[in-house]
Amino acid sequence: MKLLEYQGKKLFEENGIPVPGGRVISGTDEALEAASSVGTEVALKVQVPVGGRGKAGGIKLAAADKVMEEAEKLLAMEIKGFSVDKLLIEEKIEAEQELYLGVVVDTDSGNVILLFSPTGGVDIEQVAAESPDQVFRLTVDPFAIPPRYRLRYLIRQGGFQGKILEKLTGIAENLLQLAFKRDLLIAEINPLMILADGRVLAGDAKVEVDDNALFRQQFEGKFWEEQDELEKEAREIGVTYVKLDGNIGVIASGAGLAMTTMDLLEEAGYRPANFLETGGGITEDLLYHSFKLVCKNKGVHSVIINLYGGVNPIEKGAKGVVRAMGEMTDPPVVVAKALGNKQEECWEVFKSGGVAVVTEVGTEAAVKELLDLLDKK
Amino acid sequence: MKLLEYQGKKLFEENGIPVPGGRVISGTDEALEAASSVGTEVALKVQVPVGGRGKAGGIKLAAADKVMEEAEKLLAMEIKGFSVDKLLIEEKIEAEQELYLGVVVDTDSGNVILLFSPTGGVDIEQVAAESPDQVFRLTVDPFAIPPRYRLRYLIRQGGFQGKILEKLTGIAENLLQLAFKRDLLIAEINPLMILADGRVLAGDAKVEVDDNALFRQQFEGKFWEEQDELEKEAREIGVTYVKLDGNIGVIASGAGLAMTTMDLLEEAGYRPANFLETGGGITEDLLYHSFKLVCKNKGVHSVIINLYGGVNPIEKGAKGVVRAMGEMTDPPVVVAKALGNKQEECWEVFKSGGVAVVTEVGTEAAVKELLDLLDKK
Amino acid sequence: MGILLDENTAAIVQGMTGRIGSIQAKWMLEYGTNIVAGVTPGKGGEEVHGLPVYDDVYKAVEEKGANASVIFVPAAFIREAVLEAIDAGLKLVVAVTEHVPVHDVLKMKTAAEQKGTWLLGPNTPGVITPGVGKLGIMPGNMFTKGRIGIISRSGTLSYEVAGLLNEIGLGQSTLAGVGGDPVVGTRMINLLKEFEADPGTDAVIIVGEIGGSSEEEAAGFIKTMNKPVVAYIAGRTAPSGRRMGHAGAIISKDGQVGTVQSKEEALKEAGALLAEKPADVPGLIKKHL
Amino acid sequence: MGILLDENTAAIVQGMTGRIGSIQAKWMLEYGTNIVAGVTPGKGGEEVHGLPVYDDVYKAVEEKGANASVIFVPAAFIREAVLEAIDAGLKLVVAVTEHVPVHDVLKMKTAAEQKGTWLLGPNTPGVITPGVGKLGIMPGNMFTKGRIGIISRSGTLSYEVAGLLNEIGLGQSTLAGVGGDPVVGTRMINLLKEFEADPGTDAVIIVGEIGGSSEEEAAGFIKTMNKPVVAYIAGRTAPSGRRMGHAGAIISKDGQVGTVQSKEEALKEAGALLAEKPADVPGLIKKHL
Repeated sequence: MKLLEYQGKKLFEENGIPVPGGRVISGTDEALEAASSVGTEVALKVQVPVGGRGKAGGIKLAAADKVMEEAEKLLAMEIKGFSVDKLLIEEKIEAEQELYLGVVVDTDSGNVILLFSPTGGVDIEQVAAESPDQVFRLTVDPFAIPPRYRLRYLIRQGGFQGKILEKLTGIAENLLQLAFKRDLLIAEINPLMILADGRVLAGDAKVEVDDNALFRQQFEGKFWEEQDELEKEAREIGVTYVKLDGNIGVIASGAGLAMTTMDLLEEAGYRPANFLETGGGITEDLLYHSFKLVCKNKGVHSVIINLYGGVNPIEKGAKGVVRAMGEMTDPPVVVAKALGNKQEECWEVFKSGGVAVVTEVGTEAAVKELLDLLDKK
Repeated sequence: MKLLEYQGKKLFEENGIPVPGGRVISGTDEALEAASSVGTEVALKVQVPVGGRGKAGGIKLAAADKVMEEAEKLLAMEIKGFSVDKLLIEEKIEAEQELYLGVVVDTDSGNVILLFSPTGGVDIEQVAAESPDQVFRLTVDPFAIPPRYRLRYLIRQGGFQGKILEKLTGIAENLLQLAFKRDLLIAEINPLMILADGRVLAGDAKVEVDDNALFRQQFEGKFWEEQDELEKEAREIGVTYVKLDGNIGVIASGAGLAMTTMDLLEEAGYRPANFLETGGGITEDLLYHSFKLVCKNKGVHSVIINLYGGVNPIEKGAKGVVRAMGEMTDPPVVVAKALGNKQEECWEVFKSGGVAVVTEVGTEAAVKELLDLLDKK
Repeated sequence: MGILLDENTAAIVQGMTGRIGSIQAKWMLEYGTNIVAGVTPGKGGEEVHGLPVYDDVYKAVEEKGANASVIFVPAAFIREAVLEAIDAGLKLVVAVTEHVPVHDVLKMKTAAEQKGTWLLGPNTPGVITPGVGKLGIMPGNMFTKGRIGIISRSGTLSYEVAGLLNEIGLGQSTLAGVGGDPVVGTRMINLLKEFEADPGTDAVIIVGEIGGSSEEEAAGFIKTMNKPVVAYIAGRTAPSGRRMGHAGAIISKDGQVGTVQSKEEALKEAGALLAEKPADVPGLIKKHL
Repeated sequence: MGILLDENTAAIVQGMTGRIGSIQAKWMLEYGTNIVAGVTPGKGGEEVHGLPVYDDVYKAVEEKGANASVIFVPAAFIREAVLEAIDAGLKLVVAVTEHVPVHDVLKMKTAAEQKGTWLLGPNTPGVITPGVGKLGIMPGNMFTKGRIGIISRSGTLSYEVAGLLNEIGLGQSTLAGVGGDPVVGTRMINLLKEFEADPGTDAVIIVGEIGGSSEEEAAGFIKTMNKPVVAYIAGRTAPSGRRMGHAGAIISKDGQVGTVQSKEEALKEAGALLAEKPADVPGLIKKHL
């Protein structure tokens, strides 16, 4: 779950990481009052869950009494496919130096890593590629946040000393604690700004929460969600769905199996309309709703179903599919391959609903059967 | 700092360790209302900072409407030299089993130890001596509270399983966390009571806080303090003072030196009136007040002063002593040995005030000088 | 023979008193697996399927000589369950649970590495040594006894591969699922080493997928192997930047990390045989045995 | 020669920018101690007594080859200061600070043991190798160069013992204070082993006191020593159950643990020579050299 900048900054502030004064608004009418409460010169920043908004024109500076026009323009923007619902109005900050500070779960090495660079405000990957000696890393023991002196040592490598070093060390410590306490996958401050008056402020906030940890983490407010309606619906049903641009719906019990099915369709010259993975919780209703969902994607003329019954009661799933088809005036062509516990019972149900059943092991057989049926049409 | 039972139980309750319902009272007039708010049958328990109050008659059972008389008697008691200021009125508990659970800092091994025994309600040292197989110990890494499964394993050794094991494990975990969080030297529950209805309650609370940690630990309310007036005064002055029963006051800059001085006096057939250790923070005022304090102990006819000037400005200390003597109509006989930085200056100050100065290294010389002076009187 | 799970395995089911744990325990027992006890804190003294339930793993070790565990507890409790199993000295821990917070996985993984424990998962179908036993959720009847090892990141896809092998008479020595999460305990490369050393295995199949770098890492060892390795990687048509079901199955946005192409190149370079589709796997194996 | 502190010692002062740290640093410098830098987080870049102040101990190691530290920071900060010094690889850490919470001492002690660091204190006067240097608060002029080692739990009492030795012409190789707290880092027994191995030491004096069991523990090693050991234990008249100044100087209420008697018995049994009073110490030493 990605947090928008203003949400991430709220987390920062609650955890001892200083941020610029600011207010978030949803409509132009709030802009003037918000801006004047913030300062005489303000920055207006669109709140979208993607990077690169600056280059896309999503950040503007204005005098506080002249924000209305800018706010109106920004709220009408669309950035990389995301419409702008909210603006963050912040005090205008002039940084003397821009740094980078980040805590990330590095899934490849299986470690939490603290990253620091005195060269911030730009893409850290780029800094790492061009000036590797300007990026300092600390691998963190998942059982214990490193003591402050280790963090101080890391930050000192960036060329800092004295009071400013203490401030930066404190912020690094707070960011690490925040990441552990709140199950964050990413907690990045880029830029971390040093001001002429000695203040250090988080100029931006890139925060991603582990969805799997939401059972123990509460976050105030509403966070950014997938904007596609079908994907939202899939989340409610409890399956993983990715919308694609083909005509053949895919339903599979397993991500690898779904991807293989897609790969085989493409190889045969057809394009999948979606990726749908049922997970291990198949019920009649789950497949009923999944099937309907898949058919909602425009242009779907056929569906391929690929199931294994280990944990899953595939015969119940089949009933759901058949029920959904029964409710349709013009159901698509459906081919199903289903193996495992109660496979024969499952096949019978499918057949009763007009589904072409493939009993061979290989997914190719199911794909071939579907293509044959499509050819016949 | 020792906590009284009711204070310890408040800590327990705040940290997820269940305790019987109860109220604390300071006067007989509160007893009736407190008791009826607690239950129909109650226990009245004197609140004193020593063990063995049960045997001394400090715990009584009564019907809630008949507590007045018992409360009056108990509040008039003195237990092992401590007058009873407060009573804890608790619901009467009938335990099916009494256990022992404790977290102690074992200074000898330098470890925190969790102790558990299914045989509680009696002296744990005695259980350990008589039935060592009934006392289970876990040495705790000071950097990390053991995971819950290690605690479960320990408690299981006591013969518990299922729900009651989970409850006990949870209490052990909470007690350990409390001890770490609040810098406790001792956190003992004896007895930990299992009731017929499955509840588990802390029947008593023996809690001692590390005085050295009070800079980071706040505790509500007023805790038990040394009751001797002179020892209270010493605490305010900032020195360590122990009242003894002899006639020769002792002031030394160092515990070992003070004890040696006492030992030498005793060997010569005299008895020290006190132990006083100045610590490393000697000032003129500190010794002024220390000297006055030492002379307040009845029967003090002489004082021996034994100082080393490393960190300490002994010449300033000497001024304090001389000032205090000057204010007395009949000052005691005073012998001082003082060595180290500015020793000559120090000697001059002492001499100017009528103090007999010993310039030899050995404390025996000072003791001998004192005895000679006393003989002459 | 086979790896991880063999005749000496004495396994417990952590969470056997739960709905899924109980059903799966039944199926594992029916398959012939040597399950010796269940463990659920707070349920000690109960019985499930005639087996004792203990409060703690240590007791299963003391009483039953347990040396392996398969875990079905909810995500909120799996970290403690896994850490206890590792601490109690079990040699093999199978964490079936999905949707485990990654910070918890990091702890589990670190503890397993420190103690030298095999940790499959989380989010793994488990491990099966056909004819000996299974610790996990795979349908036992889809596997046959034989001499081909399978390492997989994907449950059902690996069942399909086993099924295709069965059709040409090639049984399996062991199938081990590493788990579909972005961070897992034991990685592919370690299982490859076991298969290479296992006298009961003649060849190894890797069923991989997009995301992560475990296939690339495994390639480093394949170079040194004597046994043939066949690899199939799913997801060549998956769009970059979108998560394909598994938390692990995602290609980074710039499309340069974790692609089928990068994995296949590394594997090919290391001498592995690449299958373009699952159906090609049995033929490749047969040809190189 | 001498132990812990010798010609190769390059020491830092943690907390040198504070009032006491600054004064004590001056006195240590005046005594000839090789102090190479100060360390105070947040004060990096400053200078004290012409020495650089760094923000962290690692930098003192990098820039100045520091291998020892004496610490004067307040009790609230000493845990982190000691842990950093240990982590940075210093061989000797002297924690002068008193009134340190015991839970913090446990951490310091554990870390020192794991890393094999000499940790004197907390609540120690420090260590002095006369003629070489001192890390601590003892007055340098009360010691003379020589071949007698002293291990002490008590600061000023050990100065007196040194003074008595000086009077008969016996100088000291090293005096090391273990600290007066109930829990300290390095224990007496470890220092005894160093003195036994030190070619610059001919005999060792233990200045002990009531409370704890470090003297009893030391006795276990004294049995095996070739060099004579003289012990003086203070507190025979101290009442039980009352704390005598030092947090460590307390006899348990039942009077059976930590008494002068129990210590003297253990030491005597081990072959140590017992002094009834400090003045007896020099004579005993001289007789047995």
